[in-house]
Amino acid sequence: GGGDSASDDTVAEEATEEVVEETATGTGNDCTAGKTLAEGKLTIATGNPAYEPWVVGDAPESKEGFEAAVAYGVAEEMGFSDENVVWVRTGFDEAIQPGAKNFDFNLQQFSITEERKANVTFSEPYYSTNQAIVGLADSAAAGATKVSEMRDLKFGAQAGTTSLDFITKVIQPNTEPFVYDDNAAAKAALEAKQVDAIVLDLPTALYVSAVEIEGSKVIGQFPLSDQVGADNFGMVFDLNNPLVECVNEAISRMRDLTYELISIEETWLSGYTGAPVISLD
Amino acid sequence: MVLVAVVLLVPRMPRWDRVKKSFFDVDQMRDSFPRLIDAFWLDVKIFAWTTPAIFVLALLIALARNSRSPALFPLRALAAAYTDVMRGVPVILWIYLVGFGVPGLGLERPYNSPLLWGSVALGMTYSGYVAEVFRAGIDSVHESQRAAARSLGLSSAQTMRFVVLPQAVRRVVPPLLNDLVSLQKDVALVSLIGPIEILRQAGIDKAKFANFTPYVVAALIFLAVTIPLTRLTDYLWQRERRRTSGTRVAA
Amino acid sequence: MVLVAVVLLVPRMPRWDRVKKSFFDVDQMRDSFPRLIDAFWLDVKIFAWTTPAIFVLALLIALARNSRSPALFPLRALAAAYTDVMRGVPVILWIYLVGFGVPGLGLERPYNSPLLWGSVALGMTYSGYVAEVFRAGIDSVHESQRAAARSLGLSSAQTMRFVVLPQAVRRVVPPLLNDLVSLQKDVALVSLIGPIEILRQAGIDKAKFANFTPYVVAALIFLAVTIPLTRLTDYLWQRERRRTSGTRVAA
Amino acid sequence: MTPKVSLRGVNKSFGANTVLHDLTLDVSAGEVVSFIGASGSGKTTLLRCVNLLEQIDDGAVLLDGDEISAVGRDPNPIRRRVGIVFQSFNLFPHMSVLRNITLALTKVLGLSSGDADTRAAELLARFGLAEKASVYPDQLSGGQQQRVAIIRALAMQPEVLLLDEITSALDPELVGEVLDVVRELKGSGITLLIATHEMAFAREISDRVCFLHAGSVAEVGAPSQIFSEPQDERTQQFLRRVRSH
Amino acid sequence: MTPKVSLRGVNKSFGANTVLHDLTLDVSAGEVVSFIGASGSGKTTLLRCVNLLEQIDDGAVLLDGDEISAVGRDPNPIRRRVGIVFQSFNLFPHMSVLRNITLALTKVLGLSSGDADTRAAELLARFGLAEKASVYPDQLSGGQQQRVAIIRALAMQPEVLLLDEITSALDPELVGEVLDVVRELKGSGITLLIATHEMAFAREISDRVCFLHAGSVAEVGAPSQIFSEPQDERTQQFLRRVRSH
Ligand SMILES: Nc1ncnc2c1ncn2[C@@H]1O[C@H](COP(=O)(O)OP(=O)(O)OP(=O)(O)O)[C@@H](O)[C@H]1O
Ligand SMILES: Nc1ncnc2c1ncn2[C@@H]1O[C@H](COP(=O)(O)OP(=O)(O)OP(=O)(O)O)[C@@H](O)[C@H]1O
Ligand SMILES: [Mg+2]
Ligand SMILES: [Mg+2]
Repeated sequence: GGGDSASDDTVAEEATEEVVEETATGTGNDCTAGKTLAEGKLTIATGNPAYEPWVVGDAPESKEGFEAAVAYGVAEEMGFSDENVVWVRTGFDEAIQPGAKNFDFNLQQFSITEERKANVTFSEPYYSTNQAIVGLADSAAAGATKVSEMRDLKFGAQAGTTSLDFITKVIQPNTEPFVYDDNAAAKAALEAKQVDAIVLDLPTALYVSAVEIEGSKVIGQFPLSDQVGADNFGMVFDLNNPLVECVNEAISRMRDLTYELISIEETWLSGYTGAPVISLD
Repeated sequence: MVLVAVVLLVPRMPRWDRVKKSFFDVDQMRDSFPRLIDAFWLDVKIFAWTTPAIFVLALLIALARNSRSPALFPLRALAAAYTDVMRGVPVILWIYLVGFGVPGLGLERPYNSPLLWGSVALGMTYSGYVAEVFRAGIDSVHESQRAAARSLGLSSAQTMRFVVLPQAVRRVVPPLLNDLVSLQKDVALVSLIGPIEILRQAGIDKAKFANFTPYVVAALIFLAVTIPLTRLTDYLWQRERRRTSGTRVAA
Repeated sequence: MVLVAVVLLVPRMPRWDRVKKSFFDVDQMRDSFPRLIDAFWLDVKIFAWTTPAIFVLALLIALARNSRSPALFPLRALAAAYTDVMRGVPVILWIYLVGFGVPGLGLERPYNSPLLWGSVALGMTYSGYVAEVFRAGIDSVHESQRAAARSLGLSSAQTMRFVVLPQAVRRVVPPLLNDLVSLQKDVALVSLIGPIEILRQAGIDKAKFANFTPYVVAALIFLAVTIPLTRLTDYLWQRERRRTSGTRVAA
Repeated sequence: MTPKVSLRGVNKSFGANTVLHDLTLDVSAGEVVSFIGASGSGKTTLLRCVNLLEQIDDGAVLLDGDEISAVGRDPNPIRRRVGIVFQSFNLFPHMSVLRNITLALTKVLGLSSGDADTRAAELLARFGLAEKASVYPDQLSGGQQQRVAIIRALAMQPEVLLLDEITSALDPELVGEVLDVVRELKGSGITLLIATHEMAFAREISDRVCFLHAGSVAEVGAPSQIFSEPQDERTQQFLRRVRSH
Repeated sequence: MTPKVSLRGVNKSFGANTVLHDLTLDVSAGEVVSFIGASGSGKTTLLRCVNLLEQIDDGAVLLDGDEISAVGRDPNPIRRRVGIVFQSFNLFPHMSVLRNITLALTKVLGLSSGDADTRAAELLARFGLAEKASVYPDQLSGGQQQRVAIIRALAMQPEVLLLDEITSALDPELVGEVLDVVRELKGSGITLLIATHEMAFAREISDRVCFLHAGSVAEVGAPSQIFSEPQDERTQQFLRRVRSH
């Protein structure tokens, strides 16, 4: 049903849109003119594969999934019609390499951090979340309610996420965490009992425990901490790509004016927010 | 015997079902196979065009390292430095450095193709490895063979070509096959910079289905290619050895 | 010359600044170095305990393949199958299969350690490669050497140990170094199943700073270890060759 | 008395090339038998068969009446009793001259390395190679290599010694030295089978001379008989041609 | 007339071991000179120096008055004119007998492969090896290998031919054949330098015999003079010991 509601929203918005632009052709607005990779097209990159709940069924063209919907929302704000949105797939490395990029922007849960800003340009955040831990229901991690009870656990995390930082800075376990390329490996490690728990952003954690890792559950989510702030996801641009301003404008409109971001979030992520909060003591 | 034990015992292990589902899921196999075969085609292509380049380059480097004129000392030192650096730096880094770095300098399409520069990176690294194999072969040919060839008036190039190299290559067929087999698999690293070949496709499927079966399928595809090839080479090699050699000491 | 051209021209390329910043950022280097050196220690440890095992296993396999008694045919076939499968299947898959699969069968900590099983996977694959190198060396020793040794009453094991192997190993030093150097780097693959070694640490830093410099630092650390080692081995090898050989044909 | 070495109807071919053809011969203990014959007549192959380095196709090789050529026999204890000096020397290139000689002394005979060194040093001195002990085979002259090969086999003090053209690289002076050694060995009861193309050497050293033709024994007898009044036509022809130059 | 080959105060040592010591000798075109002397006296080394396979430490080697031992001289055109048969044969094990012989014919002399095959076949037949043309060196007997080595060098028709113990593995019959060939070659004007330990062979074949002692020429003269009335004390001693056996 999610797909329908998304397209309904779009139709409704188009009808009430007052900002003047050349939506007639759907090839961008004044802001984007001359700034996109291919004139009149918006090339958006996502992961390969793209994971739920961010993109449903690894098919962003369907507009299903949180990031897919956000991408189309932004495209529309910038005056691109659906058929002028082109999807490409990249790994993390291609997103940050110094050469010419093959996308206008890239969204696959990139956390906005100061360190990265030296080499890529981020959009305004389109989503903020916090960390959560997933463990097997019968594991040593189950039932833990505060961080101090978790120091003896063996943790795992995905490489390239802020979760790893979170483990070392906030949880500070007694043994070094293990790191995996993706949740397939993390899952296998859980099953092999090589780790007791893995740390993920909350929506991913909820999805993974519900769908991907049999017998696992989200043991808890962490409150936003001072050491590691909320995980803010932003779109990645080639360094100093001027298009970022158009996207930022689109995002702020979606956030503050049309509240579309909230509605997209409710559609795709509402099922993925509830979990007990773990005390940081 | 060990094999039999493994085959019999493993399925009795308490969590064998889980492992089986993770690595040997038949439905998953059926599903992944066509995509993987498709992706494998790219491996074959990269392999096909890098291999000849690697062999030529490696041979040149081995010859340079084997040059004997005192005047050519810088050449020898350069060749040694080349192999050291090519082998010493992880392939991954060459792929990043050349595959992202060179196009990053501002080359336009199609000259910034990751396929092109990824292959160049592979060629650079592997020529270092293969050169060392050639060098070992060349050095293992007894000095008296060169003496005989040179005394007949063959130039040092002709001596190399007709007398030393044929004997050298015969001696290093197994390590050469080693390098070909690992090249075939390191082709996969080109996928780090974009192009989707079989291992990347397997990785994608693995991540998508949280199941390692696609890797197993990929491995089977690799095996289906390498085993017949190595068996054939080995057979030809042994036959050649038998044909030219004297009596083998049986026991 | 090519080198000089590269050194002079590359910095003039339009986007050199970007590439330089991405791969050769000095601050980034300084920042990553201590973490990488720390992580490198794990590589060293894995390397140190797998290498002896690999050599022993590889030697046994090479000897099995080289056995000559007709009765030992199954042994030869098994050894050939072992090398074929070990080499044919990508290392990554062995790491996943053994590193997750075996512990997944129901082993408890500490026997399910990914370090343990990752090392086992590396040992399995590399023993296949190294065995082939040994085999090439063994086969390249002239039959008359065996005949001489056996005729003196040395058993076939003694002949192998005192006469054939010493000559064989001398001949394959460069390909053996090849395999050691690539093992040193494939140790990094153990990180796929959890442990953080140098390349993984570089990957983490890369992701954190969106910058490839940590990889370059990792490569420099590798080079700092491999180059002195290869140079030393090479020097000893050449000296040994000179010491035992007759006149070399100069030109 | 059982012969020391006995060849019974031995056949050996390489592919289509029959090299030994129904060869039969008995050699008594302590006897010195020389094999002469054209190049390619099978002298080397014969010696290698006695040492079990070639597998025979048919027939039997006996040592002290024991069929050593039987399939599945462990050749090792036999080779300890039967030494060979190869026509092509086959020294171990990665070992010094001394080690070439002492290797089997220590590993097979179980001598202490001190005893082995002493034994080797004595023989090296006797053959004028004392100062080459630490040199490698590739750094020796042809004659020096041949002497090391002889010493290596002698040092093992085998019951039967097979010598394949052991004077080919030696100057006449050294040939004399080898003759002296062989005379001494004869006293010690060793059995010698010698392949040679030096008629004078064969004549001087042998109890019996055996003329091989196309892989079988054409004629065998005392040296005086073979060289002075050969019976077999092929022997006559061979010796005639040998002398005509 | 300038000598064909000329050695002027040649010195050569291996480490501390001086092998050629101030060696001086002239050989005229068409002459046959044999080198005799104890094993290790430097015969092989001398021949290898003429062929530039060893670098001399001091002195000069001249070919037709041209200093070929000068540093930096390209040895290739010289080696085309100077052939050598090695004491250890050094056949190419990966090539058939025929190809061993024709390789340099086609690659160096530029003969068509048909012409090369014909030339090789003639020589093979002459030395009784016609049916071994397609066999590999490891499958030959010692004497057969030596003959192939001789043929390989002869086929190149060099101006100067260096022969190192080329009869060591040959039976007397084949030695006769080699003698015949050498006699023929003499007619064709080739210059021969022969290292040998077979006195009879040296006596029969040579224009002059050169006795080497510890790397220098102790005495050189006509064979009749050297063997019948040697002047130098060391020659006398050597020949005495040679004859005493
Ligand atoms: N490459 C080498 N390195 C060290 N010493 C060598 C080398 N080649 C030869 N010699 C030494 O030089 C000396 C002369 O050797 P050469 O081969 O010239 O003797 P030769 O007169 O041919 O003896 P033979 O009659 O035994 O063949 C020998 O003592 C030998 O040990
Ligand atoms: N391994 C082999 N494969 C094929 N043919 C062989 C092999 N070994 C020997 N022969 C052939 O067997 C025949 C006899 O060889 P053998 O070495 O016994 O001769 P020989 O009497 O020792 O000769 P020589 O006096 O030349 O040493 C030769 O024609 C040779 O070509
Ligand atoms: Mg023989
Ligand atoms: Mg010599």
